[in-house]
Amino acid sequence: MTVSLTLDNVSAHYGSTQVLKDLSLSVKAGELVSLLGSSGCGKTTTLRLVAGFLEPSAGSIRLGDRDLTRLPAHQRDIGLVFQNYALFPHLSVRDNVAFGLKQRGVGKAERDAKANAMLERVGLSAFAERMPAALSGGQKQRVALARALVIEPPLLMFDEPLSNLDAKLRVDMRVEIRRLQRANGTTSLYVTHDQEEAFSISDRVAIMNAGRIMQLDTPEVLYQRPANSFVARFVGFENLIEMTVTERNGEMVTATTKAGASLTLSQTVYGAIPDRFILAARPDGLAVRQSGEGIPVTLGIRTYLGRAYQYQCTTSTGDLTGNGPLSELLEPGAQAVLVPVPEQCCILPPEA
Amino acid sequence: MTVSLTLDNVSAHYGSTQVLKDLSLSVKAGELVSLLGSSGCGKTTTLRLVAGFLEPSAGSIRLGDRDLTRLPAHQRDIGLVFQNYALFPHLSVRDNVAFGLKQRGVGKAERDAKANAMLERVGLSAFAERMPAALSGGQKQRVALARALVIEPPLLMFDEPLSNLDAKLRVDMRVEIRRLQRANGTTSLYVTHDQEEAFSISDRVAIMNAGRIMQLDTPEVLYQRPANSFVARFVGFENLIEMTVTERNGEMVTATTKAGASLTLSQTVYGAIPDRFILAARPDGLAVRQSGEGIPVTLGIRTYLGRAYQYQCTTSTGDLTGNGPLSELLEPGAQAVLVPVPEQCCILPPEA
Amino acid sequence: MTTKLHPLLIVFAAVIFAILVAPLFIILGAAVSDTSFLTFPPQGFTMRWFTNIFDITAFRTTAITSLQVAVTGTFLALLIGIPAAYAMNRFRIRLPSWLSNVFVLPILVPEIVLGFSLVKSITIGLELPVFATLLIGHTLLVLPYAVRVVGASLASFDFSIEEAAISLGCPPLKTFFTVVLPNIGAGVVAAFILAFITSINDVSTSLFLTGPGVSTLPIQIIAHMEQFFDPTIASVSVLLMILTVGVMAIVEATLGLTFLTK
Amino acid sequence: ASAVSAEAKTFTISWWGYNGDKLNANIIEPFKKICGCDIVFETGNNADRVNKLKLRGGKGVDVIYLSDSFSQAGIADGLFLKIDGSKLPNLADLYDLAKDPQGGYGPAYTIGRVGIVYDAAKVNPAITSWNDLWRPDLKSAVSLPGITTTAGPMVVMQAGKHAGVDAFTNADKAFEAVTALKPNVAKNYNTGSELVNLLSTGEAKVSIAQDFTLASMKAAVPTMTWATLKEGDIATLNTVNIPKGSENVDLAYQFINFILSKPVQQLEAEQGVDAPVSKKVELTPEQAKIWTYGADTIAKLTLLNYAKMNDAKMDWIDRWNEIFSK
Amino acid sequence: MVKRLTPWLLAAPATLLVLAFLILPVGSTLATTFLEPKGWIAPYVTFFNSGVRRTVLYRTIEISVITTVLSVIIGFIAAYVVAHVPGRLKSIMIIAAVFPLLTGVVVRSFAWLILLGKNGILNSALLGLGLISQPLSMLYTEGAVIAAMVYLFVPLMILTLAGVLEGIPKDVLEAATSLGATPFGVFRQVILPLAMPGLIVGAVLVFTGSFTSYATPQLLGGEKQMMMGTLLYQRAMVTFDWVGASTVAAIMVVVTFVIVFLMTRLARRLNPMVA
Ligand SMILES: Nc1ncnc2c1ncn2[C@@H]1O[C@H](COP(=O)(O)OP(=O)(O)OP(=O)(O)O)[C@@H](O)[C@H]1O
Ligand SMILES: Nc1ncnc2c1ncn2[C@@H]1O[C@H](COP(=O)(O)OP(=O)(O)OP(=O)(O)O)[C@@H](O)[C@H]1O
Ligand SMILES: [Mg+2]
Ligand SMILES: [Mg+2]
Repeated sequence: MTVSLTLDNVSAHYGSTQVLKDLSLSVKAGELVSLLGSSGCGKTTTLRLVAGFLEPSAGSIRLGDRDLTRLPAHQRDIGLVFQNYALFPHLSVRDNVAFGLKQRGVGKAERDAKANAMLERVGLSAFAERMPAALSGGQKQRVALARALVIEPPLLMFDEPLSNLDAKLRVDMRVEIRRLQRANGTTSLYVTHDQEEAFSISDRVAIMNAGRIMQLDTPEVLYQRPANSFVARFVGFENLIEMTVTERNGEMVTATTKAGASLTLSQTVYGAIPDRFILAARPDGLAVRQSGEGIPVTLGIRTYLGRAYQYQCTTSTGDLTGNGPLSELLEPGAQAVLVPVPEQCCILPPEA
Repeated sequence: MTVSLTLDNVSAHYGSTQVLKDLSLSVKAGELVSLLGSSGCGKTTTLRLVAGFLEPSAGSIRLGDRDLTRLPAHQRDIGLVFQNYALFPHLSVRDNVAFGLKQRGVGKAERDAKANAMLERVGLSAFAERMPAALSGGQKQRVALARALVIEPPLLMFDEPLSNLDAKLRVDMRVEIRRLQRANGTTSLYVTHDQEEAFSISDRVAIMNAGRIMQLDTPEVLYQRPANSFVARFVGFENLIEMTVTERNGEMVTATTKAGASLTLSQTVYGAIPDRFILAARPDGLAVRQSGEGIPVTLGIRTYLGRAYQYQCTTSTGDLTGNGPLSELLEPGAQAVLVPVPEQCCILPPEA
Repeated sequence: MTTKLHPLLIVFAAVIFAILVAPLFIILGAAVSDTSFLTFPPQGFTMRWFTNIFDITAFRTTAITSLQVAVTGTFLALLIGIPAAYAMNRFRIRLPSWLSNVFVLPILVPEIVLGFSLVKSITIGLELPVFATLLIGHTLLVLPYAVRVVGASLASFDFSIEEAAISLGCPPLKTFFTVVLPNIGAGVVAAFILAFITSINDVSTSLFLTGPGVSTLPIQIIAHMEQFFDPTIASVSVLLMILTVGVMAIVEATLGLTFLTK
Repeated sequence: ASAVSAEAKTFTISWWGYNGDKLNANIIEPFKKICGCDIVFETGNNADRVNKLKLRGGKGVDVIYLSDSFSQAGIADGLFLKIDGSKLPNLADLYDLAKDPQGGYGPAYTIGRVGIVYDAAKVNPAITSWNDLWRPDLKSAVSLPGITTTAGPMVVMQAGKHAGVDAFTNADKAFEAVTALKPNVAKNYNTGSELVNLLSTGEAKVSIAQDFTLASMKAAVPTMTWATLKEGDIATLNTVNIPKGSENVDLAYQFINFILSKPVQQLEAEQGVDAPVSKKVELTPEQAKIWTYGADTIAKLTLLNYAKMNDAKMDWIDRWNEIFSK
Repeated sequence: MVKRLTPWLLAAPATLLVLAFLILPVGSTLATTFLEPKGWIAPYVTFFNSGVRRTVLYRTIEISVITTVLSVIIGFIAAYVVAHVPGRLKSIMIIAAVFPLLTGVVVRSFAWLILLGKNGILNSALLGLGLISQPLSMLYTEGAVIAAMVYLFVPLMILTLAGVLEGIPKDVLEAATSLGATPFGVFRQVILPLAMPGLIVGAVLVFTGSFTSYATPQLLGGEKQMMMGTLLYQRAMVTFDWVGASTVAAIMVVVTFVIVFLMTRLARRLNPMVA
């Protein structure tokens, strides 16, 4: 049974402080949507609202054709992986995982079997008899994950479920989550602070800011065509350069920065360019060159990234960050230019 | 006062299970060393040992010229950021941060000023009066961080201190940590599950496995020249291909995989190549091409990564993962070849 | 478990427990002394003060009443007290903080006055039967333990695991029993013990609340002591202790006493 | 009153609750046969039963056993019916002292006395007068009954006599004498068992006590002796009354008459339950030893005016507290 | 709406019980003290005019406060050990703590008589060792009353505190230690505040218990150490002066309430989570 989740103009308060502001969000049946947003922006609050631990002060929440807004939490049939795990301290790892099945009247033998199978999947078979207190952080987190997954509810919510796992396990787990989610057609809401994770696991990603959703789109669209400078910054367009068009020459446009550096941009590559715009680029999107057409900068701190060197650059109107190839080591203090790499840059409306 | 930390053949047990096995580790004065390792490998245990919450069953721990092995925990003067925060629930955010200063006899006015300044740095000035229970996960984590940083001890230890922060804050915080650590010359031990973080923040990184340290080296060395296949796998060399040399032609070597695919490798690029070796490559290091010299594969699931497409590939002797450019979209099921990208690959001794 | 205790602490605790237990040997000695008055060291040995308890009809009947009242009263107090304690900790902001002091009133008002006022208002005013009055009185008397002692355990309870259970489909009431209760077991058991003992030992309130046909063991003991000064009272104490050890042993064997402490 | 009409009745007796099994055999079972009624008890000490009766406005019990100072308090509060002596034929057999001790209310069914006990092995010379309590050689050796106990006010009475005044009219002088006695006091007691403990552990050697405690004291300290006082001992009476809310007044008369009957009095005395007030009861010297028994003994007793004493009590308690509790 | 009422609904039965069967009845009893013909505070004036009654009030406060402080300290240490010993020993210790509560006050005071009396075990031992030449008067002193009450209330503290102490998360203690808190500092700044919910409950129970106690002070203190309970008893049960008794009771209720309130305030300063 695959259902959709809709939050309609939802507001939420803790005491007198408003945390969510007219938030609307819809997750299609069987879809996995991630919530990405800075610390304290209201991601956990959104999940708690859907789970029923917090009552919205306005707005409504629907799951399929059921109105959840006033439904008691335990009747919502929603799996939730808690950010702080919230394991039952008095139950063994296996019993923690089997808990939800027990509530659904699954017999002892069957639920133990299912719990064991799920523990196997999260790599904790050997720990089934342990008490949660004797687990490492990452192990606890996987128990929390297994506990929510095993009940196979129509809606699953994950609150930073992999934050304490190492890179490899993280990928394994996320593949596993995705596999199960797809297999069961589970509608899912996934909170993570890891963009790569969000982008790789999600059908669509919602970027949140201060209790509002700024953009909800597929990873590709978000990553390549952020709708506003907030989202752009968020998806790593560290460099936001205000520009003004000085000359239009067919598809070619010449624009200058405030500091007077001028760039020639092709509308075939960037799409239509308005008279005032922001050129957004990731460090990868500003190639550090010793010379050539580009924005002149003075190089600052250099960081080794593995696949490239990153340079903090200063210009008269602000700092920019660009990447240079491993093959060409430039020293701090040197003069250089930043050349936009068209596929990695985008054009945004100016900020209000 | 800058001091070095040395763990010498340390073993640790929880009850009867041995968690650390003859672990030796030395952090030079003022150096920041990261511990990277899979979930449950003993990272937290190592920190607890150094902090004095756990007694080693063998071995010794030294900080500068002090033997810590039997020193009571509160006399060690070590700052520790706990994986699960461990905030004082009965103290406000500010008092949490000021706690360590209070123990050091710092006067009320001064410690509040210092706490406020540190809260400013972690972006929580507005939350100074709050109780920890009313904070989001990431906010709690930053309080834990501020609390340890503010006391400026000679040794700081961080247990996944940024795991619950969003990407941007994470980078800001890690820059902040690094800045303070450098400014004070604080010797530091840093646990993270995030390789990029480890590599960007550390002077050296220790790769741990099952209670042992597998390699301790600078990020560059680890990243480019892992010493063994465990570390290689760990730093993202997902593809480990066993090969046997069939022909040597000056600096050029021809080797074949078990399945018979043959590659020509240059010893100028890879260094000396033994007769039996493992070719290790990240997905980035195996370029997916429609044809050419390489390992023939059948393409499987495709994932969008932002900067490239990643393909799960199958061969008769196992699965491999390679990346293809965004400009060339290949469909699952198609035949292709994986071409090693020399700078991104390395040669390892065969597994024992 | 792994927390190491300072040797001085252990010595101190040993002394405290020695002092707590020491007088009990005197009482045990007095209870078997073959004399018609309390004495220590015991002179001779007899079990007749124990058999005396069973021989005297009034001891038997009042003991039954006392047990009924103590068990029912404690149970009722926990039944209504635990929800109150829960509400005050779970919904801290929504209930006024003075409410917790209301639940101390029953032990804060001198027992005689409580008994007197209760008789006036309910036995006379509402014309409730004696047993009902006695039960209400005892429930009231032990309510502070149920609310406050359990409340102390709930103060440090992490309610997010309750949410976890609910999200897994466990109804709130069941969640309380399967998740909350096991984690505040120490508090509930402590509350039970204190409430039960308070009820079974109570004299002053019961003085008033007993009536025609209904009396409690402590009152019977006091009546007995008006006339007889023999060691029967010591043997009653000893019997109570043996009973307690017995009950604890059964609990230990069946449930394991770990629930005592979580 | 016919037995038939009482068939379904429940007869309620308020008493202390000790000696229940003997009383049951000697009184209740036989009386049940006579009246054909059910019998229910209210048990408890004097004070709380009077309190409860007062709260209930005299209702709830049909007959109430009390010691004399408490029955006097009940009388003062108008809780009891006046007794019609003609309905109690057995009254004629009682000592005069017991027939009507409180002016028209219930008779006494048993008698006791208050005097001085001392450890003959340790107190030398023997005690022969109430005034001996003030002897300097008894420093910290005396245990007085607390002012709230039955015998408590008697200490004040005797202190008055020691000072040569009537304590009711000159309380100041009487309490001066109590103050003078204070150095001799080790600790005052409130219950008989407490007194026995004090004597058996040697905390006290001399005390003012009720006679029924003597046997236990002797068991604990064989040399405990009942002093022969030249001024004589003081009588204490336990009375039975019919509360004014009684619903079975006839049965109550029947019951009181029954417990005053010779066979019952005889049985009770022989079994060590209560001292007899019926002149017809005859005891062997061995049986009589523990009781205040015989016309001669009874004639020598002083009787307190409880009405006056109850009026003075509040003031006395305050004065007593001033001396002993400051 | 129902949700909003939940806390009240849960607290309602207990609250109503207290309201209906305590606040109203006792309130009306205490109200009688204000209906005296001699003026509405006349009984209180009478009370405070009496030197001995004032003395008794001060003594009661003093004894109760000392008893509470000692019980809290001793009980805390014992409970701390109970909370940290292995399972079986823990059960034995808890049973041992419960025992003293099962003995009636009369036998208990007999036991104290045997231990502390002039001819008691302790005096005999001290005399035998030649440490003293005269038996010490340990009974019937304020010390004896306090000792007996502490004996009685320490188990109560142990029971209320053991669970609470055990529930304190270990990592928070470790955090304090790593920040340089000495063991005493950890105790003062972390354990104590976090134990406060249990501590305050125990302290309130002990204080009210000792403030209203009657039999123990009477048996172990005698009249010399008379406390408010006895004063109340004398009025209520000997002279049947319920107005006087209610006056005493009202004073007791007010004094305890004020002290309980102050204790709670203090506890909240140490830990704002105290309910
Ligand atoms: N109290 C304990 N009792 C028994 N075993 C324990 C206890 N705490 C941890 N362990 C075990 O010791 C091993 C190492 O734990 P540790 O917490 O050091 O792992 P870690 O490297 O920090 O892992 P993670 O990244 O998941 O936090 C784990 O397998 C864990 O299950
Ligand atoms: N119980 C509470 N009382 C008051 N404010 C709260 C409470 N819980 C959270 N907040 C505040 O509400 C805001 C949103 O919190 P929420 O937990 O939803 O953040 P989040 O997006 O999950 O952040 P993180 O990524 O740090 O976990 C935060 O600013 C937080 O301080
Ligand atoms: Mg969150
Ligand atoms: Mg860890």
